[in-house]
Amino acid sequence: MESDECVIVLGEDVGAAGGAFKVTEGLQERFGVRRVIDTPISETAILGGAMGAAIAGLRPVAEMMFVEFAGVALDQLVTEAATVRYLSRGQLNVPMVLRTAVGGGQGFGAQHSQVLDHWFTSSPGLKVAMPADPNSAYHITRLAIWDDDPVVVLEHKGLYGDRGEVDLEEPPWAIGEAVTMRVGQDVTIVAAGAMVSVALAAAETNPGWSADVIDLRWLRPWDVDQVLASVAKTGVLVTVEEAGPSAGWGGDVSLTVCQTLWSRMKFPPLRVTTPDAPVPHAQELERRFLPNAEYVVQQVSSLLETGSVPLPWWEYR
Amino acid sequence: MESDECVIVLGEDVGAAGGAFKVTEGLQERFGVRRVIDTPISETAILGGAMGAAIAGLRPVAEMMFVEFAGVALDQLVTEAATVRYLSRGQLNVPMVLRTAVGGGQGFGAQHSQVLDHWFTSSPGLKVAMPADPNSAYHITRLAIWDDDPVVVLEHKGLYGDRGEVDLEEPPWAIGEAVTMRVGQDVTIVAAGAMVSVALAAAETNPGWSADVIDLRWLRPWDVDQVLASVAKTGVLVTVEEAGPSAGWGGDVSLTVCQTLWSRMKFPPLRVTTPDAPVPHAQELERRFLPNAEYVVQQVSSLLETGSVPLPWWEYR
Amino acid sequence: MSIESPEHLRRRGLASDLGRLKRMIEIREVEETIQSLYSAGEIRGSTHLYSGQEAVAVGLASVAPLGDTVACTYRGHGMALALGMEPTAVIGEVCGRSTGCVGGIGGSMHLCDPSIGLLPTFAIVGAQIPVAVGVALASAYRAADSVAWAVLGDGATNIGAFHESLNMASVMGLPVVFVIENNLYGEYSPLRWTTPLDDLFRRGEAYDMRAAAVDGQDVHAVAEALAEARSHAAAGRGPSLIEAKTYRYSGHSRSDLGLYRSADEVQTWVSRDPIGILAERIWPEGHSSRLSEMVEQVRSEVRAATEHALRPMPPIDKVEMLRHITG
Amino acid sequence: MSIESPEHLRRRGLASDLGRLKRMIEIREVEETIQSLYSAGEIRGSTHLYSGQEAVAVGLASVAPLGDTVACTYRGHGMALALGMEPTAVIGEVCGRSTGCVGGIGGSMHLCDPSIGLLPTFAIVGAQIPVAVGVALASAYRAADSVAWAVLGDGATNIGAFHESLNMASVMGLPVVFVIENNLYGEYSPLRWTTPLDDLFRRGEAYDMRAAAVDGQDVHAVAEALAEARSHAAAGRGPSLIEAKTYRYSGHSRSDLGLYRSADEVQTWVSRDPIGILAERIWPEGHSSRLSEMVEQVRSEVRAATEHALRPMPPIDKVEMLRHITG
Ligand SMILES: Cc1ncc(C[n+]2csc(CCOP(=O)(O)OP(=O)(O)O)c2C)c(N)n1
Ligand SMILES: Cc1ncc(C[n+]2csc(CCOP(=O)(O)OP(=O)(O)O)c2C)c(N)n1
Ligand SMILES: [Mg+2]
Ligand SMILES: [Mg+2]
Repeated sequence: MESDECVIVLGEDVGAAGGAFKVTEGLQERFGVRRVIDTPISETAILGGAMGAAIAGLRPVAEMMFVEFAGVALDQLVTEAATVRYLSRGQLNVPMVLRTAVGGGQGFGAQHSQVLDHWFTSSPGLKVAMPADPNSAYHITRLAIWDDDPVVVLEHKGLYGDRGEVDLEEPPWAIGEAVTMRVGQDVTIVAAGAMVSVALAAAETNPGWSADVIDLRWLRPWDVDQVLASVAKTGVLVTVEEAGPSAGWGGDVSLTVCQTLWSRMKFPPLRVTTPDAPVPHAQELERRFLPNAEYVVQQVSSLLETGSVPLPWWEYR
Repeated sequence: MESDECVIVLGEDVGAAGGAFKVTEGLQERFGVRRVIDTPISETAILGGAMGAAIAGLRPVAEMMFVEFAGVALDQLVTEAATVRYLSRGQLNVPMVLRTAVGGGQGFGAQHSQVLDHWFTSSPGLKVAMPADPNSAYHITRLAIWDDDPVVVLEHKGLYGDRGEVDLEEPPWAIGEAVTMRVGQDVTIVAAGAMVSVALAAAETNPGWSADVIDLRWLRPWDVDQVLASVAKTGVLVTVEEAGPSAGWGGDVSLTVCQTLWSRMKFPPLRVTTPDAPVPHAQELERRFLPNAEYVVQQVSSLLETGSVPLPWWEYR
Repeated sequence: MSIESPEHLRRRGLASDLGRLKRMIEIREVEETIQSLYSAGEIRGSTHLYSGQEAVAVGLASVAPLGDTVACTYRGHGMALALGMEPTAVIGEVCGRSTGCVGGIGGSMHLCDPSIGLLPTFAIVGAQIPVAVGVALASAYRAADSVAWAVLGDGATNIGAFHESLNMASVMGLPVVFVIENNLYGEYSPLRWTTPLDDLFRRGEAYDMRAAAVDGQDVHAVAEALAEARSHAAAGRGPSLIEAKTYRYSGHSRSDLGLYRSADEVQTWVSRDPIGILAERIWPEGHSSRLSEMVEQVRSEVRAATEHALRPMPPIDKVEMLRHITG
Repeated sequence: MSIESPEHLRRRGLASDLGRLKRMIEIREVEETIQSLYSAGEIRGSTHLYSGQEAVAVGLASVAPLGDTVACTYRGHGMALALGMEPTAVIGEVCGRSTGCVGGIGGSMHLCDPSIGLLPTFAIVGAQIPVAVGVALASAYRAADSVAWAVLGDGATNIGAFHESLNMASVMGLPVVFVIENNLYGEYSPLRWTTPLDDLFRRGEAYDMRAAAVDGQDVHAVAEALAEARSHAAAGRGPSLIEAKTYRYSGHSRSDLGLYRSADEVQTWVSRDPIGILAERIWPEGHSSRLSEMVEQVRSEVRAATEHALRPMPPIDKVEMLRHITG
């Protein structure tokens, strides 16, 4: 924001209060109420407003406290903002960002705990990222702000508590670029957001197999080459997602890999997901609902041992 | 409607005008303004209203002229209506129907030509159907109305012009049941909505292979058993969808089949889709954008000949 | 003679002023309990407390007969208790226990009991409003005399669902009452920052709708205004928009201490406490000692309810999370 | 001296009454041409004609300087022509030809030309309204004196986006003018069925917004009201809501013949034709022959433009449908 006057921030309680999760804390004091704008509870006007301001040359960063709230205003992003470049034949573009909190694990219940990446990843015209740690959040958000298209950044609530080093000196990352967090031989595990640390933890338990763990970072566009290269080596693909089985980026990734590396794959692709159910509130249930390192180990081990996709853990009694 | 006073119809211009596509023509004359209700242009109030009326025991059939309009009100369906049964522990349920027109081919342009089935199929709590002909539309709509959960019926605009026999005497169909339209040996082609006739036409061109053509009818829940049985026989799966590659039911179906029948599949699953782009208006472009029989033949033949997934037609110059 | 459920009996208990006073105290005590349970780490997710606004829920529940339906927000503990839900069921749910009204599956934002007319409370701002309109549509369709209630905050008057719902209810003349709990803040934002009007009931004009404001700290005033609105609706004369001017004592949710509000402002409102106002009316003299007595009694009841809610229970069956998704 | 584009010259042509009259006739002629092309099977998808409403677009375009932005609906042919788009570009686009303003990719509902301030027109009712608010936000942020215009129909005043946008624009004091083209129908539904008010400008009160109605058939009245609203906005005094009372001569779209309207109603409006009203004002005497002359002239221009738009062209490059998705 310092380097460009065009960047503004808007959303409910982003200003004086610093955001529901305190992500924008201190920004209004520093940049003033002109640039850090508290809005009414009007998601359609926030997204549409950000879109209009972006067309007019600003770089608005809109916040939606929980991704579910986009459900009252999805039109503005996926039907309007995403099509402006196309419908103007490239004469107009929409350099806006939507930052929003996603995911479960804290007992926010059925209407405040989903990821819903498929609401956005399915739209040509949008870009979608999902940082896995503070350093990622910093670099991805920068990329998102400077990009000339609408970008959605899905920030996992579970990571807001994380404290980590942010490397300000790193050369800029590239949009759509994944990173391999750990190198192994037997299986490729692809994850994003909070599931990256789950996948890493699983890989580090000495499970009897070793894994490439890839942090996808971007869900649209996603890093086909890096994933393919890894699976070409290991012959086995596992995706770990916080989403039900009939949605989520894991399906796209799995199918693309299948289609491209068919004859080199040893086993069917395994998707580790949540159950096809709303997110329950009670801790003992939500714990069982979400993938964790133990479940991932169990699922991957079973795949590698039997050569076929195991029942998910919630199906065992 | 005759058999149960609880069934009401509501939406924009469904009454006096008989609906933008004349689907509800004559209903208001027959059943009166109390049961066939013209609403303001207020999609949130229409869906929320239908939901409330359904909780209170009616069986409302809401209409949205084009599926894109649900983008201004998706919350009411996927976050509210879909979770009522869960959040009331089965004490309440929402027997509502959303009928909406989907699909391209008539030059309605980027914001009136999509299918967007993934907006609905990803929600636990909803059921989603996509009829392929008038008889299907009749039987599926009946099932939808008598079902005790929220059901979305995606009606392809291209089929409104179709005239076909409706068999009123058939025993009731089952929710989630697909139908095999044509029996073959070499490949299983699964399609839904307008793509069923495209798939059938492709299979009937004497292409040098013979296909099981399955009309999926229901996208959630979908008929896993029937599809698996067919692929177990043919060893080859092709889905034909009117949706981009990073959305749509084809991914789910393909991956489930892969995971279950891995060792019996001869080739990787092929998804015939539209390009990952907004729908263009101009006829010469829209024709190339949508799957047709010729493209399907070319794609399937290429898969069967080479054993690998071909480039889509739009990538050839 | 049919035997009434405890919840139904509790609803009827609001017929008397003493019953109303006791219920308001109960709400306050439950909310304070929840606040301390939250601090003790017993509660996950959000909680949105109702302290300060008790007269609105109790006023509404005392004029809404069984058979009416209430579509309410995440700030719903007070409404649930007022309508008749037992403290155990509220506290259990907020703590994610199987003793909760929906077995812990919902949590603080999703209380529900159809037997007292409470739909699962809505966690998306404004989402409940069109649903109440739909319930009213069904009621009008059947010429029933039940009425639907949409309860919403001041901040919710800026969301599209509010507008669409009021317009549709008005043009269709439906038996629904829209109750704005204007507590002057939407989360951390004072109304003035987000809304160009102080008197939100004036928005009724845009829908040619009967509208009024009422002192939300005075349970009698609330009950009277809502009873009138209800009769109007039940008589087929259409919806009303009633703005109850009120105040929440605590912050918006969880750990918010509400420090963005001046001590003066808080003090002014606390001096018009709805419990105090009714107690003075009931006991023109010596109300404070009698009030303390009642508070003591309720407190020990709530303490017992809390213990009951948190009593050791067998673990929730894991299958619960996969049930009741579709029929 | 910079050379102006034809579109910019056309915009400036609206400075005179003769220029405005000619443009209104052009709009009418283009719409009639489109209607016959539709009947001849040359047009796919929807068309929403503007005949009868010409004074609104021309009034707006004659007071909106280059630099202003207009967010308009699918019923946008008239606005595009008024702002300066060439008839060839409109007709070509509606017919899905490469001669269209965006090469046929958009169609009737998606006309666009940023050089004259026209955003791609919006096919979702109300979606353009918050976008105009955002453009105004950028304008205020930069202290520019450009103004944003949101053009919407009467039916669109019932959608949530309308409400949220007016509230936000008002509370932020943004330079945007909301123009309701109240043509009395939303598709086939008369306003009365869907809206409990006849005077939609009254909805401005709910946002404490400057609001007025104007005779939408009188281009002078429209221009005056909008010029005032524009000055108000540009001076930093906030948004306005202006309701232009007008009428569409044709049905809602495509093949709709508008039979749900009485012959009387149509006749009353046709007798107040915006072209006739202005012609009488320009030529207090003998206006009908001069008007016929002008119509003849415009008609032959539009005929030429149509031929130009439909002239044989090489097929559209298939790659066009895969371009300009992201940068
Ligand atoms: C659509 C939507 N946007 C934002 C939120 C986050 N949110 C929860 S409560 C709240 C404030 C609501 O204020 P108000 O309507 O005044 O009700 P109160 O909490 O004061 O009772 C907000 C913004 C939400 N739940 N849903
Ligand atoms: C959100 C949404 N709902 C419904 C429609 C279908 N639709 C297109 S135009 C129209 C009528 C709009 O009426 P009005 O706002 O009065 O504008 P007019 O067409 O009369 O200019 C409707 C219902 C739509 N495009 N978008
Ligand atoms: Mg409030
Ligand atoms: Mg209209």
